[in-house]
Amino acid sequence: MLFWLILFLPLFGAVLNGLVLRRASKTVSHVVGSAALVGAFICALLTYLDFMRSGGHAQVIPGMEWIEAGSFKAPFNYILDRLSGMMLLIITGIGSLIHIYAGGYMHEEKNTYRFFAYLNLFVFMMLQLVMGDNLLVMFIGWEGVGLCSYLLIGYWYESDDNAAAGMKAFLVNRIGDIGFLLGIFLTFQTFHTVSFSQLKELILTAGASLNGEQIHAIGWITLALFVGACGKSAQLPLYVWLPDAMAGPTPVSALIHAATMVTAGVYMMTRVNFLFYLAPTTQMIVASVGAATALFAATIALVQYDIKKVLAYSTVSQLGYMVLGCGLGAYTAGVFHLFTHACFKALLFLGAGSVITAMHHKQDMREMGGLRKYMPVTHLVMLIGVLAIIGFPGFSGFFSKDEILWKAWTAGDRFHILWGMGTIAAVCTAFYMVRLLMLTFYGPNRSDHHTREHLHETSVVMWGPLVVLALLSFGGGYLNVPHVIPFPEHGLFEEYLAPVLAIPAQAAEHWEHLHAEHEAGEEWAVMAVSVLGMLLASFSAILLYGRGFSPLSTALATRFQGIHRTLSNKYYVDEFYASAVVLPLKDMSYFLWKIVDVAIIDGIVNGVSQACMLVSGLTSFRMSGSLHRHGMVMLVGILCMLTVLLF
Amino acid sequence: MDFLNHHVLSLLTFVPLLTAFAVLLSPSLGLARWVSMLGSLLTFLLSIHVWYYFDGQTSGLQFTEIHNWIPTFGIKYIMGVDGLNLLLVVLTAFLTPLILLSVWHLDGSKQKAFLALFMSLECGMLGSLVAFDLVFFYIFWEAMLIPMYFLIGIWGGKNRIYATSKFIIYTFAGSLLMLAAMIVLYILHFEQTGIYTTSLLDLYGAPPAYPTQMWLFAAFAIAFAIKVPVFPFHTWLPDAHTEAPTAGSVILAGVMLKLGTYGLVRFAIPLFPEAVVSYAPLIVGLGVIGIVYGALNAWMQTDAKRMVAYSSVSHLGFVVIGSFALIGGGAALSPEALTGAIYQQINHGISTGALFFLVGVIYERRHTRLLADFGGLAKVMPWFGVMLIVATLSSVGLPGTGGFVGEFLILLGTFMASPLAGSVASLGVLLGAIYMLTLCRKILFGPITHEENKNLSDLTPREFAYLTPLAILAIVMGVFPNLFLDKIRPSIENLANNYKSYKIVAEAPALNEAGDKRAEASR
Amino acid sequence: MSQELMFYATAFLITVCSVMVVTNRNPVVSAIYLVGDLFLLAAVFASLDAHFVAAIQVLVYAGAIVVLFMFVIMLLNLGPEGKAHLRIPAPELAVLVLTIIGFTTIGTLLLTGQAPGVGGEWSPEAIQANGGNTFTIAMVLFTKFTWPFEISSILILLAVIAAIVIAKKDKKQVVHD
Amino acid sequence: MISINHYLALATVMFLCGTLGVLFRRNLLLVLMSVELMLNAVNLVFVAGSRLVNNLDGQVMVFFIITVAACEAGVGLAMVIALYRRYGTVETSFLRMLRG
Repeated sequence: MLFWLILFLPLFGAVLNGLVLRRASKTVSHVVGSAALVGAFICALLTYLDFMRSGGHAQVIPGMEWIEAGSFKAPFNYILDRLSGMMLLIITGIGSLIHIYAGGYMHEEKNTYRFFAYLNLFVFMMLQLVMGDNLLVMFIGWEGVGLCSYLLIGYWYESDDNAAAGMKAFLVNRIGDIGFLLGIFLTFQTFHTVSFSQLKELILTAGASLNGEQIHAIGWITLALFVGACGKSAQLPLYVWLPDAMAGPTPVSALIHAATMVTAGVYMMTRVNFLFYLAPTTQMIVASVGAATALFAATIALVQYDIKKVLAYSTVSQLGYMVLGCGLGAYTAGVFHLFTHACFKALLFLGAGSVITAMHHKQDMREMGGLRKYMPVTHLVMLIGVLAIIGFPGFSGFFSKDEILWKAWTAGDRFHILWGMGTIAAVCTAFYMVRLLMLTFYGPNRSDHHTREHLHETSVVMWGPLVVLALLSFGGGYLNVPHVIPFPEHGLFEEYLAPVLAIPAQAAEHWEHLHAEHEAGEEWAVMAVSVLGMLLASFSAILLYGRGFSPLSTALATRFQGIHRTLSNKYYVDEFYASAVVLPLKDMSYFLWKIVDVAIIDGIVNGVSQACMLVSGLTSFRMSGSLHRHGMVMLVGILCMLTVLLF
Repeated sequence: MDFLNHHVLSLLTFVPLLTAFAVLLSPSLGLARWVSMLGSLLTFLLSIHVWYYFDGQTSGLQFTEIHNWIPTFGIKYIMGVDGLNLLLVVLTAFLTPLILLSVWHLDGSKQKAFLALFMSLECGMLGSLVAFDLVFFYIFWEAMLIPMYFLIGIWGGKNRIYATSKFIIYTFAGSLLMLAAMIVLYILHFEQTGIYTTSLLDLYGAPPAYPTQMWLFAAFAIAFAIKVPVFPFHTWLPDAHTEAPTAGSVILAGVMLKLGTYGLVRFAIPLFPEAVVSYAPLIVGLGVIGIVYGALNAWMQTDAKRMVAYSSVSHLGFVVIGSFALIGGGAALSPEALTGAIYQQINHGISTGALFFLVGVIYERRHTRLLADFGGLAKVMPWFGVMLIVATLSSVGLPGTGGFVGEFLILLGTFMASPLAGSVASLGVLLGAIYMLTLCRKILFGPITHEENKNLSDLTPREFAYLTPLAILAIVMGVFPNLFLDKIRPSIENLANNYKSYKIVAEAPALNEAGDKRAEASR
Repeated sequence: MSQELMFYATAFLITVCSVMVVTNRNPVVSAIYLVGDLFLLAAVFASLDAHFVAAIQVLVYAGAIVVLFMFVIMLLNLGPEGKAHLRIPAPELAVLVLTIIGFTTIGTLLLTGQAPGVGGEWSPEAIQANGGNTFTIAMVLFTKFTWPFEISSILILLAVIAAIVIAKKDKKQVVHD
Repeated sequence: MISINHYLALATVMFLCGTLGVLFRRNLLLVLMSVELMLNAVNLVFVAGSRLVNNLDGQVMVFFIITVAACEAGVGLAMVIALYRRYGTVETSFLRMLRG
């Protein structure tokens, strides 16, 4: 019962807000929206505790029948296991905080029923995604969150740019969705089921008897699913929608484009980890894409000025880490980073949102600076967030990110390059995050007079949730402390997630290194490299931006103008896509329409009719329209027929 | 009650025709409106009756009526419903009252004729759906064209004569091919068995010899392909849709196009099963091309109605490939794809019908359909925005709407039949989103650039009344597909698995048996 | 013998009248020849023992229809046509010749062919015994042909209405040339 | 007894006259009269046939034909009047709506 409440409270909130309370005041929509989420969180918490108390064994909660055709069956079944239970808490928990915060953020809007309706709907869809026991229910959520993302990015639809950004997000996601769909088809074709629990059982019990064809199919399935993950989790080459998605209100960026939706790809890969384990080639691709994304996005973030854009690229980069973790087979590390990232990135986005509110919706960091004085609480929590994301020892990011890097290091010699990319990305992360912190909160204030007058700390509705998130960002890391570090409990999270992960027997050999013993010194050394790099990058950022834009920073920008311009323009990827994909497609469509359709096909159709007209014109040139003539012709015809009949 | 069960299909078919006469005889337009509305509601109730008492456990033909019509030639009056046409019958009867509601406010000197033509059109469509005799079917099939010809030709846009002539001549050309094939089939069947018959019940399961089958199938397939329309026979559709009045577009997209796909499933496949195996790659290929081609064309359109029209080409491509997904080396049709194809027909009727209604709503307010003349309507017409978004989402096949269930099953089945076709067809999912979201964005979002758009009024209660059922149904069909699939499953499986030796048993009207079964089940 | 003589004379007159109907310049004269034609035909009918038909031939055709023609001719004040009324262009002449040849052939064939005679139930004697031609026709008409008879009455009604509607002066109509 | 062939030949002649009248006369009234001639030729065949086979159906048919002829004459003449009003003439050469 409680479980159904978790699912349907947000939906109920969405319907209430979206269809019934359209004339209600902002406060009402805020309260309804948040209450639905808080209620869902409480239910989720109770369900979760109950679940853990009973041993934390995966259970399938059967629901209504959904699609049944031929031999295909996809009921609304839900799965409650350690992975989805954790996601349940993250989504409803962080979701509640963000809902509460959003009331403050959106208070200048005329009405917000639409906003909260979409947000609640999003949570509902996200829950479908994580709770679904089969690929199809997951796909409802998968596309459903895409829809909500589309609606929320385009929330301020009066601006054409926002509408365009929403559309871009939806369409790029759809490219990934095609991959997901093909994955479903292949799965069904190979295994005649799309249910996770059945698949897992099938692979693990009858696993040894998998024939070559099936293994081959699994390779394609995982690849197709990974394409889906690339779309949703903003990996190369489909990441382009995420930076544009920042057009939406900031709480949306925090909830959807940082904490929950974008991690769906990682979640999905973890959910079917038993398949991925069987496809080492796919895993290799996944890891490479992840590492490349992490580095690629991190370099772009180095030179952005829009505070949200920095965070957006940072999100892409961090997602790259998670994907890298999955690709290495270290799903625990990936999911753990998902968890810590959800906390600190939500925190950073919400903090940025507070800054943006205080700055009257200006997002350019060149106009900020010195906000520490005006917004002490925000500054403090942002500081915690930054320390967490750059992996400062003791903060959550440190534990989760270093775990992934360590796994990359130990995965074998071939993977050292991935480790290198990850480490460089970590250095970049440290640089741009500290740069963001410096430009926003330190140095002189560069805003205009009018804005400065109104700078103030935000209301408790807004900073309250920030404090909670800050605590999580700091403490979350201690759930999974590496063994080398002296701490009372080690690897709690790894233990927690172990039942979810399952390496099929055939692939066990290939993944032996995951559990191999290593010398403590080696781990310390790897850790030291990243920490040193991080510290170095942080100091240089402080040096360059600690007092506003130092002359050195401008000089560097001019000295390396080429690189700087390429980075500011995001490697011209958008331009490349526009000219290499969108324009040719448009031209081709135009060609298809004007030439193929109108000129050729329709030309033939009309040509046939014109040919008929021509022939009839030729034969009817004597047709004066005179009744006599017609009658005579008829008569001659009758005579002819009579002649034939009579003789 | 007994009478009703024995004659419900005849009633269903001819009540609209009687209504048409009653409309013509009504002294005033006001009365004519009510008469037509009552007539269409009665038809709808009858269709619900059929729906309710339809036994979803059997693949047989139900509510069958068989009478000798022209015994000399073996032509019979046979009507019946099974899983393949049940949903379409209900859809037709469902859409008609909504359409009547949408033209409620129109009053021209010829409005009465409009209503009468519309009701006779409904008769033609229902008749061709339930007819189970070639000649009987053919009569309805052609009769249906006549009202449509006038609906477009009299109440259409400024290029209406061209459009309506193109529509009727094109369709007619195809139909003549079919007629010729029917006669050949009739004679061949006589030569084979010594019986003159045009009844499908007899013709099923006794296909003509192989080389002839190819020709006959081609003739039937072209006739239906023109109606669907399958690429490259589609060019009449954008013209007809653009010029037709809103009501005409809705019924054209909602039901008439489906008669083409229905015809393929009902006639072409089971009558000429061996030809199906040879032609399936070609037809699936054309379907896939149609999906991509229609979508890309739709993307380029500047006229909202034309865009929706091209989208129909794309969407019906799905239905076509779903109907011809052969699995097991041609041993059977994929039941998943076939289910999807049947389901997608209904869903397309709902979503595209709603889209045409919505375009009609703004056309009435602004007298333009060019996308460039709109923008930012979400602000002034929020409810219109909601409806448009729902229709769009259903059209692009977002999970949770009916479009997804249909498209997914079709793609799944097609993929299993031919991974290449399935993969390329999946592109339609993306391309569909491209043009539909472009449509949404250009109409709803962005700044309001035209002064006239600032004072547009939102949906009136009447407009709500005909849009809401469609919106709700679009979602219900996505969330509770079993509500519909449960009824049609046996018929589809029968055709899918036995299409090579298809037989359908005519069952007596079985209110009592069905009622008994229901009672037993509840016990 | 006298019967045959009668027939040939009547046939000759009918032919002459028919030709005159078609070729005469003046519609009034044509109409009069038509009346003659109809009367002569009535005589032929009578000679074939079809007394009832002969009677209505005179009554309806000669009495009503031709009078109607006359009315219209008077109403429209139609005079004789010009000399050109029978000028026939070359291609039409070909059709004319072809038609005449065709019909002559058919007529000749009919004269020489052998039509089978069948004994039906209503020989002249049987009719006589039944109460005469008119009575017997009435009997057949109101039993076997009741429905067509009723429908023909509707047809007449419709024709009357149609004639009135069509011939009614339309105020809005403009005269075109 | 005169053989049926003679009646048929006579009917053919009448029919020929009627046909030629319909085809070659330009006066609409004459065309209508010629049609009457053709109908009468057919009547003759019916009556002769009826006598030949001793069946009254042929005569009944003539009765119907006369009925229809009356209707046709009525409507046709009405149309002649309407046309005369519209075009001021009853010449058929003016009526060329069937132009291809």
